[in-house]
Amino acid sequence: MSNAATPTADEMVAPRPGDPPITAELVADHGLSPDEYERIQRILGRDATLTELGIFSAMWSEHCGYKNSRRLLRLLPTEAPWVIQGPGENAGVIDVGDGWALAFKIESHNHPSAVEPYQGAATGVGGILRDVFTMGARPVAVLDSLRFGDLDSPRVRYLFGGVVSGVGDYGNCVGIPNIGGEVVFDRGYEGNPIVNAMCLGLMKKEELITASATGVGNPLMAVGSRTGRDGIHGATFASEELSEGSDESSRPQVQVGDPFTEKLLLEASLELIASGALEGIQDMGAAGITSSASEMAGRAGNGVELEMKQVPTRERGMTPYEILLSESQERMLVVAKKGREDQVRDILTKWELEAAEIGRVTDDGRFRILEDGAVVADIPVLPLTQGCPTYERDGVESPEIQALRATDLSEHLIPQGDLTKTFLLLLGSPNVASKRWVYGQYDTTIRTSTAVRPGGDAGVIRIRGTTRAVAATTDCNGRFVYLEPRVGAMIALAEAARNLVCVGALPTAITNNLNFGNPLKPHIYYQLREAVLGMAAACEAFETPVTGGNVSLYNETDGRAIYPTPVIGMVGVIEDVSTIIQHAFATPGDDIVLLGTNTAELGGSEYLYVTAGLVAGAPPAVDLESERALQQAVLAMIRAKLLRSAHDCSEGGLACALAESALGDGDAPLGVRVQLDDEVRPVGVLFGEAQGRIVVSCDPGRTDEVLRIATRYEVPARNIGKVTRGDEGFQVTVRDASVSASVAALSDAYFGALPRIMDAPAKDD
Amino acid sequence: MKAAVISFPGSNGDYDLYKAVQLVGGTPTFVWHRDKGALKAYEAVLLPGGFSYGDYLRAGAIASLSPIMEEVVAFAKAGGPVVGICNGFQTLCEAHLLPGALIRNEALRFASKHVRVRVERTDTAFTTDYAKGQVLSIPIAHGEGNYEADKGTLERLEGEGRVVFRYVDAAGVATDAANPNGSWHNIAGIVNEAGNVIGMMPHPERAMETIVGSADGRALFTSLVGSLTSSLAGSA
Amino acid sequence: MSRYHLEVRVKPRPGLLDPQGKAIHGALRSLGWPEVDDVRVGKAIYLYVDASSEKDAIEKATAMCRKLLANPVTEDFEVALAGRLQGARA
Amino acid sequence: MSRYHLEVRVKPRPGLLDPQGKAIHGALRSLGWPEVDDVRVGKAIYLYVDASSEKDAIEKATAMCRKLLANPVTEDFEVALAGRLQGARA
Ligand SMILES: Nc1ncnc2c1ncn2[C@@H]1O[C@H](COP(=O)(O)OP(=O)(O)O)[C@@H](O)[C@H]1O
Ligand SMILES: [Mg+2]
Repeated sequence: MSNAATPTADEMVAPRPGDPPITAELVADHGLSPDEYERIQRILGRDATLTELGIFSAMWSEHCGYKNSRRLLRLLPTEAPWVIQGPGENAGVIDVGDGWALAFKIESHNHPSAVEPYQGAATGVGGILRDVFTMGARPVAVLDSLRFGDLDSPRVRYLFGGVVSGVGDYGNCVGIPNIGGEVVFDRGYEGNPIVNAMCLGLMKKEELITASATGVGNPLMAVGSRTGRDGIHGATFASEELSEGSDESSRPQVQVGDPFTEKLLLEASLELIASGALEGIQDMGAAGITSSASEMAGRAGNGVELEMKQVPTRERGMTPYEILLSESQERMLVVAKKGREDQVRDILTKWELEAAEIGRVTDDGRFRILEDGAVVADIPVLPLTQGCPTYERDGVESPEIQALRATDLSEHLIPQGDLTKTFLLLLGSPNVASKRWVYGQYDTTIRTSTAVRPGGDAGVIRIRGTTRAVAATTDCNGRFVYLEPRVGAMIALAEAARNLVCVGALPTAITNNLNFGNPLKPHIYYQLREAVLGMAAACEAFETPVTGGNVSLYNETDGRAIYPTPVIGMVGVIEDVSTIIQHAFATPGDDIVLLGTNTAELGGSEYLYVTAGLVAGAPPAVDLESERALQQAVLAMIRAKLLRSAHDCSEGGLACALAESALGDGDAPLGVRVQLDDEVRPVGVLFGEAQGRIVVSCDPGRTDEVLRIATRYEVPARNIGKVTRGDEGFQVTVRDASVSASVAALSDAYFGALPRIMDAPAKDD
Repeated sequence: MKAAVISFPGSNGDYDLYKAVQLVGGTPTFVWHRDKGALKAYEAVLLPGGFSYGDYLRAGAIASLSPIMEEVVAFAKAGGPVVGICNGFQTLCEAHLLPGALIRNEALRFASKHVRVRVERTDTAFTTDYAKGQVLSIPIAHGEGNYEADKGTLERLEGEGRVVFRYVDAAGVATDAANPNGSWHNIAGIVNEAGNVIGMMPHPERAMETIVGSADGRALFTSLVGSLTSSLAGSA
Repeated sequence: MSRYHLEVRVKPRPGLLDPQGKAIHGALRSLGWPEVDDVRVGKAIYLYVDASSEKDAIEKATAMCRKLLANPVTEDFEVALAGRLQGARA
Repeated sequence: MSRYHLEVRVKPRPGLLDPQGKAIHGALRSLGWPEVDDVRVGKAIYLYVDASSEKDAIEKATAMCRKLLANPVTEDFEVALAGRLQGARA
């Protein structure tokens, strides 16, 4: 390169024969700016070789290096007495009591899923499972948070169907129950689906192990599948915008998942960790051997030396560049204790897996790569793993979105035609309708610990041998975040927390996945910063620190970004499993109590999208303090065993929440008779998405006590009606307006919607 | 009851089966598929659900050729009780201990939910603690549970009353709508001619406690314990 | 010994339900190919085997089919040396 | 119009992992066939199509592959008139 700093003579590292010269184009192709390359030259004191350029480009990609997000992420609260492991490891870990710890993390596979939905989603699940079991925890549950365009496009149906079977087949085969997630359809995700997978793992506190390469001289072993040419440059690829034709050029980047090998790796890893023969273990995820080896060295303050010829490959003639950057799935890097290599090998052999010694821990703090003894890369570890330049950019809100937020929606409060028809339309809209078509493809009962299966507010896994359980949910309404990022992010947390308290869990901590567009654009950077600020404020208010997460930027097609979507994965703790309740009404004759206040807010609502095709207005107001009070009130009621059901109001508003509680899992639906006298337009009461509302039901003899607890926490509460028998129908009246339908009609709208769309014979429309 | 729970690479229901045996007071032991001479010490052999060898090629096919299966066959031939659940059922069919085959679900999708099954017989070692015609709620979780066999085999199975469990609706009727996978005659579980080998797709081991949604599977395990005790008493 | 490239085809037995074939058939018809009469879906398994002769290779593969690759209850099989098919390719 | 019997083979693209092939390979080796070098698994799809000529039939099947039968990201395909393979049969 012409502007190269004068290379200091370093005869040790020579370009491999056939390597292209490092040109400005090559540097740009690797996603590095000229400034960043100069920084690399300064670090090396010379020009990089191609191998080294590949290594830097992977480690300094957004995915590994968090260039554009690291400074913002520092704003998030990460500490609490119950946090055992905060951000920075493969997964966060919290104390859940009785000697148990919960490891959990969320991760995105958006770009791979856009190219090949089945494999993209499957390998996404595989990666997040490895992040959890490499902490020493046994994975006990998976959740999946998905976003697609509108289902009227055949391409979208193909992506949705493929992603769901990919998520299902992988988790089912490994044998981890799915306990929840979300699916959202909105034209804002056309072309850029979002596929985020979350995993929860349990361990005894003392079983925790971290990913660091300690103990100079200890051997590094590659374990599991062989390294192939698939997914090379996946890390950089995941950080670039998709453009027309990227279907073609990204073909070799597809990775195929092998859940069978994953299951063996899972068992072998837990056995290895328990054996005490390991110093550290890490998944070879994004940027493969490069990131796992250099990060483990970096955490320990050591160096590593790896011999490429020792790495088991699937194909002949792979170059160090290819081996180092391959993202072949189901591989792990372990640091064994010297002298205990045979024990490691025996365990792996029992599980019918391959292991190869590929290098060792050194004391010189360098990341050194050999090929047949010749040094092909030699880089100081810390600048590589921690020296990635980070940027703070100018964020400016887009004037269009400002205008959109200011839209006057009052005309939409006037009903368009028959209210009941509108209600059934809303209940059957893919965003509100039952996702049974999705989770019916997921094993939810394996491991016999699922106390609450998907379909309600949050999933619950009991902890055997204790009275405890952990609950989890994923939430984010991207429309709200789009319209006002800071408020939208706070709502995402508020909703997650409400979902947890509805099953009786105390919100404890979060992981998050920041799915955004191109941060180099000021209005996107604005969204990112605002969303992080909103998240930070809500985490503080709810005492739910962030223990980890994932950033997926550049989710754009032809310059159009997705809605900013900071998915919140929140976990909570239940101390006594006998207090768990669910969202379904239980007994005819029970009172229905509404906690919270109805408003006329329609901004960003599903009602607006379904009836007018609009995403506009201001998102509903959220008050963190009253949300917190609501959470505490509901938890107090549940712990006192006063409630028979609890369900929060989200997409589709109060009317849809009541219908969901009436229908339950569809097996024995009940009816509802509710009378409301709010001085708010009926459309707002029924379909508005005001925050801070939960619908509970209880034995009429307990209603006073329920209302008293609400008063104690200063939560507005009132008895709004009764649960009835199924054959008495569903009727909700707001002053003189009402929706009323048979339970069969409700059930058909709610459960029939997705099957009607997805099981219809393929049509070429 | 000393029960061997066989683990193949890729089994994932072995743990649940182990816990189920413990819950009814039995003594389970995991037996790895490569262990030799391992089954002599046991009174019952249980083949778990899961994806042995990833279910690559055909569900249960590679597992049916594992070293342990010769011993399972011998154990069954000698009259010992053998239970195959889900992948275990598929493996027993591949090993020809049970007739027929389990092919792709008719809808081509993995099916996970609680289904209802009717108990057709209570005179097997696995069903004495049920009532005839009793309708159970038990989870299924499989992609290949569609029971198929040639016409002659199917007629024989029905003729000899070897269908033990059948998918039914809430009223106990075997309707098409209640059939989750397209199985012939809504078959959910069958026994061999001698009555000592049972295969079933639903998971009784996942229906042992109400906290996980149902305890209707328990009686299958108590039946087995009971019949082993009485046969021991009989031979004493 | 030479290396032979063999091809095994495993096909659902006639008369047996083939849910995948049925679904593909339905999909093809609704995508605008009513002229498709029937569809059956089987497996194509490619084996690379060291053997002393073509005959030896085919005999070995046949034994593998009997033992593992095909299920006689539901499937028929054929074994052959792999060759490029006549016709169009991707 | 005549009825043509076509055969489509869909095979994982070279370089991609084929977990099925890998597992079957392992099984065959441990069943006593160490001479098996590699195994790849694809699909064999049999189509019965009304068409005006052989060429027409093959063109139609090729279009079906592009549209539905093969996934271009992960699979290659071949189309041909179905013929009995040379070699052994079940
Ligand atoms: N992708 C998915 N995977 C698993 N379960 C899902 C998925 N999508 C939705 N569900 C289930 O359906 C329930 C209802 O979904 P949603 O309407 O998003 O709930 P909420 O509004 O309470 O967050 C979820 O709580 C979850 O249990
Ligand atoms: Mg909810």
